[in-house]
Amino acid sequence: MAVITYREALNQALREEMERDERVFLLGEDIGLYEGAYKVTAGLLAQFGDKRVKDTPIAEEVIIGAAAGAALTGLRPVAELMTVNFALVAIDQIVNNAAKMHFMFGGHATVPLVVRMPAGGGHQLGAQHSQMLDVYFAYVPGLLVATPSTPADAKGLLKSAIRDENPVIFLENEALYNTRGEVPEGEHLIPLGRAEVKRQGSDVTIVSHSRAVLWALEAANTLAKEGIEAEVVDLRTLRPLDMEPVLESVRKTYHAVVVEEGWPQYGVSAEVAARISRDAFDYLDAPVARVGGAEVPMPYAKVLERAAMASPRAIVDAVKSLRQRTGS
Amino acid sequence: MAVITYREALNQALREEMERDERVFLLGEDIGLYEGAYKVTAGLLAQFGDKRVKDTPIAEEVIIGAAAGAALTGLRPVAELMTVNFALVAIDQIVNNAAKMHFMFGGHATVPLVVRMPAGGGHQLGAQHSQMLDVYFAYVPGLLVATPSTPADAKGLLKSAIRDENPVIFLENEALYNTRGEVPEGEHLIPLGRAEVKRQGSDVTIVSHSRAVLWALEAANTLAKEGIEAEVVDLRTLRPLDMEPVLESVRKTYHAVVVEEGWPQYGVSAEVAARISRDAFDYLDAPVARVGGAEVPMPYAKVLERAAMASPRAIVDAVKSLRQRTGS
Amino acid sequence: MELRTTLSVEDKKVLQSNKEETRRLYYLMLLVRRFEEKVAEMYTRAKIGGFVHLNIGEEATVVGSVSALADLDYVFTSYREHGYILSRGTDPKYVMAELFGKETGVSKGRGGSMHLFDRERHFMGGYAIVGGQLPLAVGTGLASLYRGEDAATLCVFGDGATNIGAFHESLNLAKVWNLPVVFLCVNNQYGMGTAVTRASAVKDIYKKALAYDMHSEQVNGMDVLAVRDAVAKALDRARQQHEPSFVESITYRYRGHSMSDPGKYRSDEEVKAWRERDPIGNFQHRLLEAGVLSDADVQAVEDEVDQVVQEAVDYADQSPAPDPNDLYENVYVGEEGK
Amino acid sequence: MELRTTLSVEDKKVLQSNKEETRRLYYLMLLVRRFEEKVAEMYTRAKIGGFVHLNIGEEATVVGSVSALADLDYVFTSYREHGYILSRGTDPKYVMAELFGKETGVSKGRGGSMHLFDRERHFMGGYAIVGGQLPLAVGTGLASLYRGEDAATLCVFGDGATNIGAFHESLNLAKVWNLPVVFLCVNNQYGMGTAVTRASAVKDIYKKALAYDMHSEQVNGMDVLAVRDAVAKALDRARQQHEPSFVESITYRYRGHSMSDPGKYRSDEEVKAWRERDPIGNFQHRLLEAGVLSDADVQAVEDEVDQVVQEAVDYADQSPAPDPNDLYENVYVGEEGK
Ligand SMILES: Cc1ncc(C[n+]2csc(CCOP(=O)(O)OP(=O)(O)O)c2C)c(N)n1
Ligand SMILES: Cc1ncc(C[n+]2csc(CCOP(=O)(O)OP(=O)(O)O)c2C)c(N)n1
Ligand SMILES: [Mg+2]
Ligand SMILES: [Mg+2]
Repeated sequence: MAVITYREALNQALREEMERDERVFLLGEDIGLYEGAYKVTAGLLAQFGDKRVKDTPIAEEVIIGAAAGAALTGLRPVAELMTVNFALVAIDQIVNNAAKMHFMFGGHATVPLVVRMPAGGGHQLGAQHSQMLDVYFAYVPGLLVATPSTPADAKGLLKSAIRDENPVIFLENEALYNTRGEVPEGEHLIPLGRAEVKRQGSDVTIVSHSRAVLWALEAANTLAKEGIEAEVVDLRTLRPLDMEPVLESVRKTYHAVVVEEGWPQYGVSAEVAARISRDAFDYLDAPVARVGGAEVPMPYAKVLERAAMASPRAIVDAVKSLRQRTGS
Repeated sequence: MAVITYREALNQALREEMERDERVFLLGEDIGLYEGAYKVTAGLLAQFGDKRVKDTPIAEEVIIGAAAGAALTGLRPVAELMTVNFALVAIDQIVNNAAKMHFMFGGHATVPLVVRMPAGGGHQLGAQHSQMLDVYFAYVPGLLVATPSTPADAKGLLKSAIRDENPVIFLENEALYNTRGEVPEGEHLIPLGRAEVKRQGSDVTIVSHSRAVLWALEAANTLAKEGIEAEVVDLRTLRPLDMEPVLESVRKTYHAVVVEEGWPQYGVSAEVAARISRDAFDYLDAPVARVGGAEVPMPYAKVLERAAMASPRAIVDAVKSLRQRTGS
Repeated sequence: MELRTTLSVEDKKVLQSNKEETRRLYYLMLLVRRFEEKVAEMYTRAKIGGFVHLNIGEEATVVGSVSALADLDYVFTSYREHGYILSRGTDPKYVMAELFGKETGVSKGRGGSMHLFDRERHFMGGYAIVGGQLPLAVGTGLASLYRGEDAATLCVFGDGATNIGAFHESLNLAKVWNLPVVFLCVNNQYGMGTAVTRASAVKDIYKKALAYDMHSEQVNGMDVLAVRDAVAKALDRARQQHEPSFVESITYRYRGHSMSDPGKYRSDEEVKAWRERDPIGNFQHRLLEAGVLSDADVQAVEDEVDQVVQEAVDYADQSPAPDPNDLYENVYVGEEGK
Repeated sequence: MELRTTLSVEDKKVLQSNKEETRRLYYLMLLVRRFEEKVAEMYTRAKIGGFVHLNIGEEATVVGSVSALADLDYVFTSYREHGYILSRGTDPKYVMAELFGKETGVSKGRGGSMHLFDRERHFMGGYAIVGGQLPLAVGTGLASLYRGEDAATLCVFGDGATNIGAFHESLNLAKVWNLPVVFLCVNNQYGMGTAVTRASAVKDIYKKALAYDMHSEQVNGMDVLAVRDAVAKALDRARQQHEPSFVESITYRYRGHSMSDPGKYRSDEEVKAWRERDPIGNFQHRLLEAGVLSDADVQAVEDEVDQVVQEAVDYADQSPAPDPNDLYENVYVGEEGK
């Protein structure tokens, strides 16, 4: 298998799906001539022309709305928002229209739409450009939400998203674009709604998604050196949320830490921790711990930004204090 | 003490604060001549004139943005959005501007802004007009979020919100406007960030906010008839989230049910349940149960809407199955 | 804009040359009027819930615009859309059933008054967030161009909607991409209780299209032929030249904004003055004068309308409510998320 | 718009009559240029992080507009704002310190390049969501009116920002309420890699203000006096007549959109042609010709600028980084939420 970047994997998925299906087209700001703010769409304008790779004005509401409208007629638009932070000016179209139309029109309307965008922080971009906001989408019935952590998942989930009949929010992560991994060539589909164990272990379960999976794996390596074997479960999609692999793991390890890059209060980890606490109640030797970003708007200064972000170190600490509590 | 409605209590708070402080003014759609979609601002245009009660176009983004800009200069705007559903077209101004400016400008900017709006469902208004979305605001550092359940809290929290130096999201509830209760006349302030025990009990703790508190109280009455004494804790503000009274109660009852009107998956109850599960870990005799709306866009038909909404009945059932589990 | 009570020679010719079509316009306007009156009655009797916004007074704009559409054209509207779906040919039975919240409704009772839909007739839905349908309409316009379809999109919205951001983004993009979309602003003078001039920097809303270098015009929204004419031309421009257009139709709603609005923000005289320009009475007068319809014809139309509306109510009444067990149906296409 | 390389008699008079002010404009433009060049260097040396957007090429627009402000006036900008805060009189040291992420920065190192702020000078901040500052500017305009203050608000944004919804809502409301706000569109021909005509239905952006019946004009954004003049008149209109205005300043950014943009979407010839209209070189030429500045004056200004910029770098470099223990400071005013 070829080792390629997360960015290349996404580009491959887009290219393959556009080749496969004439109805697939892309729209977004600077995705064509400029090849994308993060270059995910590089080369696609050249290959497919400006009918299928459409540069738009800076007007996120109509980008999403127009994509949803085109989807209503059976086309398969893939909209790119430059970052998730700009989704806030378009979220009405996502939540009030795209997510609800199938249901509120009695099943007569379908909206096979994909909205791609990078989330996350860590590049000193400050408060308005460093958010996750994943929970805003995960919260909404009618949406599917994918958050791939690896190049292979990025490709496999994006291809599935494009083929899905439902609106899919596809959250990439700026910090992952340059990460590398093995990616199957050609047809490679990962179903939406399947969590995956990314590392096996018997002592503690670390649950996470998107970039935080990498931190979890790094933490697991550190812990292994001290004889603690962590199992790392990657949620991969936040909606539907596939809790079974998580619970199965906790029933084995009796300990769980939920990690997310965003703010944990009312974040993704709240739901996951609540579910573990309820559904593995009789298996937990200690309360479910949570690790996430600091509850502050993201500061610019490097030293503060670092302090505000979750890290492998924080995960290691959380695991250790969990185990201290139970004396294991 | 006078018994007045939730609507009147809010109106009283606005009136008193406008009389007290020249800097307080109101803006929003149809709040003046029309006296508000839900008549909360009735009589205020007549009393204060159109300098201080300002009708706006249908343009939520500039309503919030202009209010935040005026707040930056030290005025104390109270913006009304007709319902929380329309906050989605303005949420960028709330999350990216109002919530972050104090921090990202190094403490040099302050935004003493209140945004009032009703949330909730139950009036057959359909998918686009029946949402809670409370968690969208509760999630954001920099915001304070109030969700009063009684006329007295409505008045006391709104007055505090108007006097606060921070941006406050003030979530009312359409279904509560006509509810009645005792409300202290004149100066009556309830600090933001204090949960309150609304009913004492020893057997189970029911935690909720906004309209769900009324359901919890009703459920408690039903349960009392069967000899189960529920303690009902009203969170009152979602951010800051005051968990201490909740935990204190659980340490006494060993059982907890968290109830919300909105979607529970990734909802407010996720955070609260996760916190109880963690911080009262050694006290829980059973997993924390959650009751909320069905995970669907709100349907119009009465029979479906009723099926989609949480209710006292659902809370009673949840309490009973909790206790069945532990055999108590 | 002046009210034309007598007919020009030309008008007369048009009306007489296509009697069937003329009769149909009259029929549809009366259908909308009577249907809406019945809806108000049913609302009062609690057969219908939620928010209900009527088209009474706006029938010429409603029927005039929709009757200009070709079969493949798409149409989007706001929550004030009963008349539009009726004019599009959807059986009133299924519309009334939707308002009654029945499984037989156009949206299976899930949508209600604000969310009617008819895929077959390319009636792409009523939307309840002001301005929310405009970006969607840009999307069907884009789809038509993408597929090389000979279809235009008609997007209907109110005067109040022209002040919200989505309006601006949509008109701009439609023009930048030269999409076959006709933006129809139903200027009924108010957005809820707010008169146009209290909310909009320009009184003549059609002027807003100047910012997009878009063909734009104002039309007498109380005259069904005038509306049909203007919209038909705009639709042709859309289909043939791939040029979007803007049409402002000047009309009035006789009733409050929704069923709960007593309308205290406007004077009785104002309402009365507009009622004198009634689109149905005026059109009837013209038709009788032109000899297109006889008194007997008029009576026949009224009888037909009354019967259709009554049948709709009966059908809605007798239809089954949705089964609460089906609550989770259609949240997603397929099994996902269940 | 033509480039004026020689001076009219009138211009000459103006320049000579107020030598100090003229020198100050020249000084500020050069300061902006050199400051930005230094920022680019410091960015390459990783002293500065995040996104950095430079004003190089736009100095006439930057200095011309800000120099027209009175002390009490408010100013809002986008993320491309270093030059604006410098022109407003904030000490370059504190600006550079902010870019270095230091505690001594104008936003205590929390904001960075995109979020500069100076309350004392009514510099109300740089904002990084395109169009996000426009609604806020309407708010300070409203506050001035509310208080009866003799202050106007200048709101600066790019050509790309005129396509987003917030633009529309803001201009409309400013006009409906007759607020003292001047909307300054810095048309530097591109929004990232997208040329104006690929994103906007109208090429002449000032025409968008027609939709709000707002006074609007285009000005040569490479000519500091022309910009100052147009903005000054607009500010007067705001303060005296409580009328908002729109000014489109035609200019160019020589560099990429941000430090990471190689600018492949435009030709070298295009860049070269604009560089020949350089606002600083051209102004210098005019000042020398008019005899307002001597060669020695020019040299003195250059020396002063170089020194100020170097001091700013030194100050920033030596300033302390924020203390990680202060991370939670200023999330809220007061104790709340902690
Ligand atoms: C974004 C948004 N803001 C506010 C509302 C509440 N609202 C519903 S209809 C309406 C008035 C709309 O007026 P107009 O566009 O003129 O349409 P009309 O009702 O007159 O047909 C308002 C303010 C809404 N539905 N959506
Ligand atoms: C709402 C939003 N969408 C997209 C972006 C990404 N973005 C940042 S700057 C920019 C271009 C803005 O162009 P313009 O308004 O002309 O200003 P300029 O950068 O040329 O000064 C874009 C697309 C953003 N910051 N905010
Ligand atoms: Mg209207
Ligand atoms: Mg630009």
